[in-house]
Amino acid sequence: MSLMIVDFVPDLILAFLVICMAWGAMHARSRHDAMAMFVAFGLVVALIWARLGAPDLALAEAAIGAGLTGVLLLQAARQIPAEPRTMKKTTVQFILPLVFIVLAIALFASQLFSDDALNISEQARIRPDVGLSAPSMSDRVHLAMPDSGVGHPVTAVLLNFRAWDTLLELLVLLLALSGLRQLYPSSQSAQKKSDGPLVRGPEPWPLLLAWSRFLAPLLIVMGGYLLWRGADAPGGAFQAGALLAAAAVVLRLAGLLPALRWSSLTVRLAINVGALLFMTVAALTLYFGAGWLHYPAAQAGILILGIEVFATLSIAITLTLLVIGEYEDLHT
Amino acid sequence: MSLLLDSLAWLLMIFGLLFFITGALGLIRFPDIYSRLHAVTKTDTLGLGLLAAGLAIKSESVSTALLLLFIWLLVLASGAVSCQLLARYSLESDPAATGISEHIPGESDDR
Amino acid sequence: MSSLQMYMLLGALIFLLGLHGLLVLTDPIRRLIAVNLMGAGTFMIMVTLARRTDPADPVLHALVVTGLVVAISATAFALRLITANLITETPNLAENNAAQSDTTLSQQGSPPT
Amino acid sequence: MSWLASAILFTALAGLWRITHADTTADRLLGLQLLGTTGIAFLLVMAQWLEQPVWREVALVLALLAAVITVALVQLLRGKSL
Amino acid sequence: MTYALISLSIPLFCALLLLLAGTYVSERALAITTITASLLSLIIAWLALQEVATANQSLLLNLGGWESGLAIRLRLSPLSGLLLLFTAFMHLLIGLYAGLSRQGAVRDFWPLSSFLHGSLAALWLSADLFNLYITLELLGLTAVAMVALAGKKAFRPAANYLILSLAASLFYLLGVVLLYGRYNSLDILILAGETQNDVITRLALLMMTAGLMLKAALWPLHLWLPSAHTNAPTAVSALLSGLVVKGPLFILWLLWSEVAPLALARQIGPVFGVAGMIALVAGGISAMRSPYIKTLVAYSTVAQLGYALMALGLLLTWQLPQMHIALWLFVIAHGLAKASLFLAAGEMQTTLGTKRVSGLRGATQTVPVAMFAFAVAGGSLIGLPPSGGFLAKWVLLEPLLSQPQNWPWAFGVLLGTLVSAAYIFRVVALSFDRARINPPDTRPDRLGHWMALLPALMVWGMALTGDWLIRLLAGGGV
Repeated sequence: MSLMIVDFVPDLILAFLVICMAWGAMHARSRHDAMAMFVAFGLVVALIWARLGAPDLALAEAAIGAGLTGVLLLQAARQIPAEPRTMKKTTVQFILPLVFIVLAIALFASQLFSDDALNISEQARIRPDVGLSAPSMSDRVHLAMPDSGVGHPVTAVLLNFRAWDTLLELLVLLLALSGLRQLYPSSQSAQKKSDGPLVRGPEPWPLLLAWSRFLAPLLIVMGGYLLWRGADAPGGAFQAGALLAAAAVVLRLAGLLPALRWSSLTVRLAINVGALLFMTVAALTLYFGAGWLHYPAAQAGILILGIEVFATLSIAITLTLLVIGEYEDLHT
Repeated sequence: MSLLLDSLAWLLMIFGLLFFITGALGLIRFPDIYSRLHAVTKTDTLGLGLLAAGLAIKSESVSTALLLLFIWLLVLASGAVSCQLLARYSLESDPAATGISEHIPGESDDR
Repeated sequence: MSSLQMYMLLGALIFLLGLHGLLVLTDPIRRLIAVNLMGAGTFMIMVTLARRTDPADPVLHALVVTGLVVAISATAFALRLITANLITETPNLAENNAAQSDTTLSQQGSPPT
Repeated sequence: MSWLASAILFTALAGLWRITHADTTADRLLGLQLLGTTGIAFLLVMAQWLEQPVWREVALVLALLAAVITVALVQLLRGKSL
Repeated sequence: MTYALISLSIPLFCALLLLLAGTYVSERALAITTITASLLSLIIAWLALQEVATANQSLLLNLGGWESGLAIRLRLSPLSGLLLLFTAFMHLLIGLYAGLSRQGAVRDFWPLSSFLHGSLAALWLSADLFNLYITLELLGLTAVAMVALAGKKAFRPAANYLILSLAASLFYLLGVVLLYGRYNSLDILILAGETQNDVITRLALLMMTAGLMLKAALWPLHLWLPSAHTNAPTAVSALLSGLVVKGPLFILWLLWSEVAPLALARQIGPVFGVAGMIALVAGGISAMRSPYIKTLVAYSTVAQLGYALMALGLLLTWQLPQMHIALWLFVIAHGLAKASLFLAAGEMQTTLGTKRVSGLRGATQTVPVAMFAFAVAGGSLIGLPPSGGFLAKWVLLEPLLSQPQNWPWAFGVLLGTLVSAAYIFRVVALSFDRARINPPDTRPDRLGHWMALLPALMVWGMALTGDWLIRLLAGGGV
C-alpha cells in the first residue's frame, strides 16, 4: 500500500507543476514571463504524457510543445511592443469565473467518482477478450493490425485506418501557411523593411555557428531515425517533421540556410508534395483500386512509407516557415 | 547483478541526485545571472552524468549505456554552449556590467 | 483516487483555467496561450482515457497527434496575426523597435543612454 | 525507483521559482534549462524504472530541443536589447 | 458515392495545384482554373445528387475498406448531396463575381476559396465526429485567412475570430472525447443507436453545442461575427455569411437529430427555438440601428440564422419532417440572398465611396443595378413571395398556424419578418431619396453590379424548383 503512495508522488508533483505553469502562463506579470511559463508548461506536459504511457505524444510534445513553440514565442517576443497598461478587470470579474470553475470541477469530480461512466476507476485494465461484447475501437485496431501494412498501432491508425483525418490535417498545415502569407501583403512590398521584422539579428557569434553546425545534423539524424522507425515503434511523420523543422530553424537562425523563398518551385513543391501525393494516392485507389484510400494489402506498407516520407518533408518545411518564415521567405 | 555493482549504481545515482538538489538551490539562492549559470550548467550536468552512469550500470546493456553516454555528452555540450551564449548575451545586453561582482540585479526587480 | 482520476481532473482543471483566462484576459497573446491551455487540458483527458486499457488505446493517441499538429499550426498563424496587428497598431514601432519594446527584457542594469 | 523520480521532479520546482522570479530573459532561460535537464533525468529514471527504453529516446529529443531553444533565444533576442 | 468523392477532390486538387503553381501563372489563369474547377465540381455534385436521389436512401462508404466502427465513414444523403451542389454553385457564382468585377480578388483568394470549397464538401460528407472536428478547423482557418486578405485593417478582427474559433473547436473536441470515452465510438451512426440520457452524454452534448453555436454565430454567441464579416473583402464576406456559418449549423443538426437521445432532444428543442426567436429580433434591431452598410448586412446574418435555429428547435421538439425541410430551405435561400446582399453592398461602397448607410441616398439613380440586387435579395430575406425565402418561411409557418397552441412561435416568425422588412426598407427608402443624391466617386463597375444581381435572381428562381427541393429533402430523410 505504501508502495502505491510512493508511486503516486511523481504524479502529484507533476500536477502541481503543471497547474502553477498554466496559471503563470496566463497571469504572469510580464508577457515574457508568461511566454517562458508556457514553454515550461509544454515541457512538463511532455513528462506527463510519459507518465501516462504515450511515447508518440511525448516525442511530439517534446519536439513541438517544448521546442518549436518556444522558438515561435521568442520570435513574437522580439517583435511585439511592451504590454500597455491593460485595463485590470475588477476583482469580481476575476473571481466569479473562478468560483464557477471550482463548482464545475467539483461537479465533474463527483460524477467521475460516483457512477464512473468513463470506466477510469481502476488503472490499466487488461482489455477484455475480444468477442465477448461488442469490440471497442481499440480492439478493432489490434485485430486489424496484420492487414494494415505497419507494425505500430498509432502509425496504422494515422496513416491507414484514419488516413482521411491525416490528409485533412496536412491541409490544415498548408492553410495556416497560406494564412501567414496574407500578413505580408505584396502591395506593401515597398515598406517591407520596416514592416516585416527580420528574423536574422546581428552576425552570429562563431560559437553559435559551430554549435548550430553540430546540432542540425544531429536533429536531422534523429528525425530520420524516428521516421524510419515509425512503422514499428513510436515515432512517425509528425515527430520526424518537427525535428527536421527544428534543424532548419537552427540553420536559418545561424544564417547557414538560405531563405526558403516562395518563388522557388522547389520550396513550393516541398510544401505541397505531402498533401498532393496523399491526394493522388487517394484518387488512384478510387480509380484503379477498391476505393478511396483503400490501399491494396500487398502494397500498403510501401505506400504508407512513401506517403510518410513526403509528408515529413512537407511538414518540416511548412513548420519551419510557420515558425520563422518572414517577408523574405513568403513573398520573394 | 552483483551486490557490489548494484550498490555502486545506487551510490552514483544518489550522488547525482545530491548534485541536482545543489544545482536547484544554487539557482534559487545565487545573487546574479552569472553565478546562477554555474549552478545550472555545471552542477546539473554533473548530476545528470552521475545519474546516467548509475543507470547505465543498472541497465546491464552496452547499447543502453552508450545511449546514456551520448545523451549525457549532448547535455554536457549543450550546457557548456548555452552557458557561454547566455553569459555573452547577458553581458551584451547589460552594458553597465563591466564588473560582475558589484552587480545586484535584485534592485531593479520592483516593477 | 487512482492516478487516472487525478489526471482526468487535472485535464478538466487546465481546460477550465484556460477558459477562465480566455474570459478575463484582454491581451491577445495571453488569450492565445489560454486557448492553448484549453487544448492541453483536452489532450490530457484524451490520453487519460486512452490509458484505461492496458495496451493504451492507439486511436486516442493518434487523435492527439493530429490535434497537436492542428494546434501548432493554428497557434503559429494566430501568433503571427497578433504580432502583425500589434506592430501595425503601435505607431513608430518599426523604427525604434529595439529601444521601445525591450523595457521588460533588460531591466538588469542601468538603462542605456 | 519512484522516490528517485519524485526527488528529481522536486528539484524542478526550483526552475519554476526562477522563472516566476526572473529579472532578465537570461534568467528565464536558465529556469527552462534546469527544467529541461530535470526532465531528461526524470525520463531516464523512468526508462529504467518501468523498463521501457522508449523514454530514453524521448529524453534525447528533449535534450536536442532544449539546445535549439538556446540557439533561438540568443540569436533572436540578441541585438534587440541594445 | 464515387461522384461525391470526385466532387470533393476537384477543389482540393485545384487548391494544391494553384499553391504549387504560385507566381508562374497569371492572376487570370488562377481565376479561370478555380472557376472551371467549381463548375466541374458542380456538374459532378449534380450527378452525385442524382445517384442518391435514385437510390432513395443514404449511401455509406467505409474509407479504406475497413469495417464499420474502425473506419471513418462518409455518408451521402440527399441533404449532403444538395449541400454539395449548393456549395459548388455558390463558389461558382462568387468566383465569377471575383473574376469579373473590378474590385475582384487578390491572388491568394483563389487557392483559399478552393480550400474552402473542399473543406465544406468534406464536412457535408463526413459521418465521423473527429473527422468533423478537423473539417471544422479547416473551415475556421480558411475563413480567418480569407478575412486577413483584406490587409492590415482586418488583422485585429481576424485574430479575434481565430482565437474564438479555436476555443470553440476545443469545446467541440472535448465533447467528442467524452462521447468516445463513454461509448467507444466516433461514428455518428453507431453512436445514434447507443446514446443514453446520462450525465456524461449530456455534458458532452452541451459542450459540443456551445462550441458549434459559437462557430455558427448563433445567438447569444454571435458577437464576433459582425466585425469579422464586415472587415473581410467583399467576395469573402459573401462566402463567409453564405456558406461558412452553415457548416457548424450542419454539425449541430447532425448532433441533435441523430446522436442525442430523443428525450434530451425534445427537452432542448424549445431552448433553441427561443434563442432563435431572440436572435431574429435582437439581430434585426442591431441591423436596423447600424450606421454602416456592411455591418447592417452582417447583423442581418445573425438575425436570419435565428430562423434556422428556430426551425432546428421546433424540429427537435416535435420531430416534424417539415421542420427539417424548412431548416435547409432557409439555409440555401439565405446563402444565395446573403451573397447577393454582400456583393451589392461591397459594390455600392466602392462606387459611392462611403461605408455609411446614409451615403446610399439616391442609389437607385447612381447604382441602379446593385441597388436592385440589394432590394431583390432583401425581398427574399423578408420572405416576399415567390422568393426562396418565402418558400422556406411558408414551409415553416404551415404547421405553426394549423394549431392554435403553436401561435406564439408563428408570432415570433412574423415579428422577425417585420424587423427584417424594417432594415431592408430603411436602405431601400433611402435609395429612392432622389432629392439629395450622394454622387458616385467612381464610374460604376457594370459587370460587378450585374454579377451581384445573379445570386439574388437565383434565390427568386429557387421557388420554381421548390417542389423538387421539398421532395428531395423529404425523401431520404437524413
